[in-house]
Amino acid sequence: MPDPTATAKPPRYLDAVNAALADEMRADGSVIALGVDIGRGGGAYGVTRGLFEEFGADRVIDTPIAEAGVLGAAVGAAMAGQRPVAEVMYMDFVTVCLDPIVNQAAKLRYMTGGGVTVPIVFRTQTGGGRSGGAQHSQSLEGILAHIPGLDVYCPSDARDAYDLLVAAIRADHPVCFVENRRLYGKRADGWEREALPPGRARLVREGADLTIVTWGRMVPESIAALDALPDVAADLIDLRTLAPLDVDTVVESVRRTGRCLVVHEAVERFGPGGELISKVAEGALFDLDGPILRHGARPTPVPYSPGLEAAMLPDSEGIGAAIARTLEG
Amino acid sequence: MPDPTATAKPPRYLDAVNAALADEMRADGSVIALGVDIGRGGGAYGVTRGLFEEFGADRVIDTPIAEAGVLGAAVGAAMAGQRPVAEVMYMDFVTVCLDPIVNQAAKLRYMTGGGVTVPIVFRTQTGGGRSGGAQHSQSLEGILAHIPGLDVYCPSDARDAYDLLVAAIRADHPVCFVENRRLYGKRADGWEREALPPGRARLVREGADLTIVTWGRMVPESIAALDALPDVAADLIDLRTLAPLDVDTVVESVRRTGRCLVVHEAVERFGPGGELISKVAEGALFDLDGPILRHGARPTPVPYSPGLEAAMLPDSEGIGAAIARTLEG
Amino acid sequence: MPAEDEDLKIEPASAPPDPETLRERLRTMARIRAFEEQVGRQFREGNVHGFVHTSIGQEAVAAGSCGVLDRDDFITTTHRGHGHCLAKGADPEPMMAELFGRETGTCHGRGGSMHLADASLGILGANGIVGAGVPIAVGAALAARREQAGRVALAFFGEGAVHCGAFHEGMVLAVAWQAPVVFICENNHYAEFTPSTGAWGGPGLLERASAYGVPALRVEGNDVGKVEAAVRAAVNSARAGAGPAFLEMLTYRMGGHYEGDAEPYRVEGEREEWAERDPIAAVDATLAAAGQDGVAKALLEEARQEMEAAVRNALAAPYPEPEAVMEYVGA
Amino acid sequence: MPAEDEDLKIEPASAPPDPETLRERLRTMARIRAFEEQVGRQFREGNVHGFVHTSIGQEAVAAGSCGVLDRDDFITTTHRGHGHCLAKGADPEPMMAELFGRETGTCHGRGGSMHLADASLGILGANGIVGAGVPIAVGAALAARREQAGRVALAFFGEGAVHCGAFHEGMVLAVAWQAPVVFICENNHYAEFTPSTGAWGGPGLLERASAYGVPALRVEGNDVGKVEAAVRAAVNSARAGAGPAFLEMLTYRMGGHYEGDAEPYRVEGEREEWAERDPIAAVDATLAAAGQDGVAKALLEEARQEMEAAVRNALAAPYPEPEAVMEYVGA
Ligand SMILES: Cc1ncc(C[n+]2csc(CCOP(=O)(O)OP(=O)(O)O)c2C)c(N)n1
Ligand SMILES: Cc1ncc(C[n+]2csc(CCOP(=O)(O)OP(=O)(O)O)c2C)c(N)n1
Ligand SMILES: [Mg+2]
Ligand SMILES: [Mg+2]
Repeated sequence: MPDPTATAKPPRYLDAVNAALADEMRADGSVIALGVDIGRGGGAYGVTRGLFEEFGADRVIDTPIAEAGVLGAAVGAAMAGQRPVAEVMYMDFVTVCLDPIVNQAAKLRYMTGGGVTVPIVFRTQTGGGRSGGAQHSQSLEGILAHIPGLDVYCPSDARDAYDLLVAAIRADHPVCFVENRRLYGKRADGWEREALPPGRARLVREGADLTIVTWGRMVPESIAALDALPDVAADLIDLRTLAPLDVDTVVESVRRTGRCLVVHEAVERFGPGGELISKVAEGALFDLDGPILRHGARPTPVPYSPGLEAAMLPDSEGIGAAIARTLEG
Repeated sequence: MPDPTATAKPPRYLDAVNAALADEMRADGSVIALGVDIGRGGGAYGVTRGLFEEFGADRVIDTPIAEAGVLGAAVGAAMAGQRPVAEVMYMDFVTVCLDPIVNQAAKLRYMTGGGVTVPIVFRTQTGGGRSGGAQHSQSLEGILAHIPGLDVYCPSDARDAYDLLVAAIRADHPVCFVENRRLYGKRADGWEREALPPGRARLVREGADLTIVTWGRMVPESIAALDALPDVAADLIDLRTLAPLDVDTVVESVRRTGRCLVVHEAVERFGPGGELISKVAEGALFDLDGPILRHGARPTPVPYSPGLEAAMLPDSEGIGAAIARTLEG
Repeated sequence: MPAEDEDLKIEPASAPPDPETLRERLRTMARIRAFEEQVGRQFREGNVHGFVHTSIGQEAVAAGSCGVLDRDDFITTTHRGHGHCLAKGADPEPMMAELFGRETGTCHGRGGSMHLADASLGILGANGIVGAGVPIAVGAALAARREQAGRVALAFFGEGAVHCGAFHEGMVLAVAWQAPVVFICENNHYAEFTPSTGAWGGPGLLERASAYGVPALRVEGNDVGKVEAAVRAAVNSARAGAGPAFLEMLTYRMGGHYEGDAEPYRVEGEREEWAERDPIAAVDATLAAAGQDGVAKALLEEARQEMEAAVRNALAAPYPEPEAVMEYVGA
Repeated sequence: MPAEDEDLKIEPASAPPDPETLRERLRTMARIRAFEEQVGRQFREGNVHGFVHTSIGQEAVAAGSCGVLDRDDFITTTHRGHGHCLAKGADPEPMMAELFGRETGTCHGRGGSMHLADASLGILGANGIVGAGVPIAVGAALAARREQAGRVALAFFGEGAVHCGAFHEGMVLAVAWQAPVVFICENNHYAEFTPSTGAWGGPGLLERASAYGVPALRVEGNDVGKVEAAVRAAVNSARAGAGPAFLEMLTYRMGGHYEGDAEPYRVEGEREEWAERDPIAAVDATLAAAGQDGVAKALLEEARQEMEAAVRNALAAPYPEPEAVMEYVGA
């Protein structure tokens, strides 16, 4: 497997995404990338820089602002033998192009009784906390995870960004690949780490007091919360992928610790955390010594003003308080 | 309040929807209805019959197949002083018009710091079990309920269809009003019943063995399941509205019964049931004598073949089995 | 009245199809007609489930368009797609079984009428979402362009679909990519309960399409020869790398929007008028004038027998095992 | 080169604005320029947050268009909407406070640059979703049509937005409803990092718009008099019940897509060329030719002072209370 470890410094999260795209495009001529300004422009955050120069306009395809059309075309191209990686610049914009994801890509294999496969990756990125405002800050992965037929990957660090994107591109089914722009600049801690497949959670820390289940940017945020609570020993589980979901690792951990806190950047109300709580309630209810709680964003559109946004989004401090509630209850 | 009780027979669910629309249009000249074939055609299921004749083309507006445009226009009309009721013919089609719902209507009051109100109703209908296939059968209310700023109403009978639609039209904020086409032909049992406001659940049955929480078509389905289990005494809670959510009624009940089963037609995976389980776990964990479980559709696109669809969707038999699991656990 | 408009760039061959080809197309049309008749009947019998939309009266568009295609060319179609699938080579027996929800169906009973698809024939699917097939065809054409093997994609859609964002974005992309895709807009005069002519104001479909920079042509859609000539010209031009084209096929939906539709909205007298332009009768008359009598009757008879057999076999076929409900989810 | 196209139906008044009006428009443009300059500066200072898009070079479109409107007419705009809001009468002081995220902001700090709105002035919002404002304006126009009080709606959007489904569906509905809405497409030659001219093939914007059945006109967007004349004609016609119109305003984005954009994609020499067509300098020259010297300088000076005061006040204003985060959710 091609591997960006050749570079001196461990790559940043965005370099890892870039490397995964480049490596897979080198390895497989049917991989194409499509999106607004991903080609000559190198992407709104520079994630696709260099791809246009290396692979040309035939494979790194700048598109007009027509996301529903682009994603629909990606579905058609996938059925016709390509492996498209289509970008939705901000996750908030899936609202203009959900049909090709939800009603087409996710369902085609099923609707055709296995007659077609749709090897497609929908790349997008999210990440509140930078005053992006209500339409550029939402974490909507729960919506995608609700749809059977879609995989949803949410890497929390550069190494997983690389490994999971490679896996997504190689998968013969649709994958929603959710990057986090506030992680883009972060360098991998452990680049030498072994690749885990999708559907396998990672136990980031071990500890007997409670289980913390999270993904994406809330992984480093939870680590920071734990660092500030030296007396608390937690199993910290990075789910890495919401679908497939590694229920076993979560349940097994909660059986040991007896308490559980699910943390996510998405809004709590009917959010993705409910799935985890339900699985824990199903699998570990009689092993509980304390509560199973969620900590997510408050039920409001994402506010612009920094102080309000901080009050709305979960952060290490809020996670710390939620940990305390979980331990007290 | 105008009231369709004047008729001899209690009205059917669809008559109740029709009557609520007609009554509110009579009472308030700013109420307008928009949608594909809702006018001259009277709606795909006849729900809007007679409105065009009574209120004219200026208020009952047939539209081209351009749902994103129509819903966006409804948002604009709402800000400009109208009270639009915009129809999305099948809930599956929200995938082509989610932006005006999620990024505009739901957020505008917040984004403007209270500067605008968006009194709008998005009417749609769902209901699997009739071989509608994967793109005409989905229950996607969980997606809408995840979005702060949206109310979500899911009436289970004619009387609530009437009361909740009247409330939705009068509300100064956006409401997603989810009808169920398999209930359209059902007549109200208790038309004389008092109107409950949105956000108030109804205790349909009382019993000490377990709490069943559900909404929409799964209410009669759960009643059927209980009818087939004369030895089981359950609190059966019809939530009526997912947002606002009547957590108190649910938690209070589970504290009494000690067990809980959440039933919905939506797919279980990252579905709306997780919210209920989480709220119960938060509020009644230490009063539990047994499990808190979900029973929803299996994680697949809705299959066409009747036998497969029956295997995928929850029904009274499946609910019965889930009740048994809840009591055994 | 259907009438051919100015040709904007596509140049359909002027010679009518030879009798051999005409006969072949007639056979396709007869098979579509017989299939749809059975679908209606079997729906009323309760053997066909869900929402079913037939294409009686529109057979020439399917037969003429797909007649031009190779097996590995692509099509996408709509909720009203039986005819296109049959014309593209789909076997009516598994198709009927699919509509009956049987394991032997084209999609093993998982899809149904609105989701018929057969990738081995380039049929990338009927679609329950109006407009959705348009960008899918453009994407298949993009793939074809990459391959450089001269494959093309045809997108079938109704005149009601042109108002959708998906149509617009599909057109924009097809032009941007100069993709080998032909847009076949089947103007059957109704979108559900709404007569389409003039319904939403503005110029006609051709003006709309031309404004994207796509050559556009109106075609007498009940004349299979004219359909075929127009599609051939467009397809040849797309194969040659000259990019997309748009064809408006004027035809008529003889049946309801769906099976069971009471059709209170139907414009009076219109159906009778169009019945006189029946696409099957038209070819039959042409062949008769060339000395071949009773061809349609014979082909329809043959087709009806074929479809009866399909029904018999579908009825005898097993349903999918309920336990297999999770098969094919994919992720 | 910007050039006026054939007039398709709208008939702009041929007389240039009187010096009084010109001066007033110049004042608006100077205030927009000064506001945007401050926004850039305050962004670099860290006082303005998030994503900010300025409209330096495009001031004439805002000033000329909104100059025609009454207070209770509607506008919708985009991520690049400061100028339109100011021209429609929004007070720069709360606007600046909004960009600073303060409680005294137009939206109490909840919205930010991309969501500026003031219903009391008919400003139905900037928008972070490209294309989304188009149908919203059509809906406001629909409401206006019902009211019969002669109100109109203006939808501002960039040339990059015309590829969106939302634009298409908005146009279709405006035509179907003959809604009193004027589509103002601000062609500033870039959509993010992509030079727009010829980027996606096909005919130009006017051909696109006309194909919907909407009169369409290309306007020298840096000439405030021409902008105003065209918008007045379109607005009058809409008020009179003659339905929608489309205006392409040729202008140029002098700054980056967003504040902080390094602009590696900028076509060389282009900015310098357009600098010579600066809309403020143009009016200044006209006034100078009419004997009024140094007007722009004076107005800019005045505007800069106004915006400095706005900054000072914004800096002194309180942030919203974090506890109030749940206020205004509405449901
Ligand atoms: C996005 C979407 N909106 C609405 C519908 C409901 N619907 C199904 S068919 C149809 C009419 C389509 O008309 P046309 O495109 O002319 O096709 P025809 O039925 O005439 O073949 C409508 C509105 C749908 N399936 N998808
Ligand atoms: C639906 C959607 N897609 C993509 C974007 C990202 N985006 C923001 S502005 C922009 C370019 C818009 O170009 P144009 O319409 O010409 O407006 P301008 O920025 O030139 O004023 C893009 C692609 C978005 N905000 N919304
Ligand atoms: Mg039609
Ligand atoms: Mg632009």
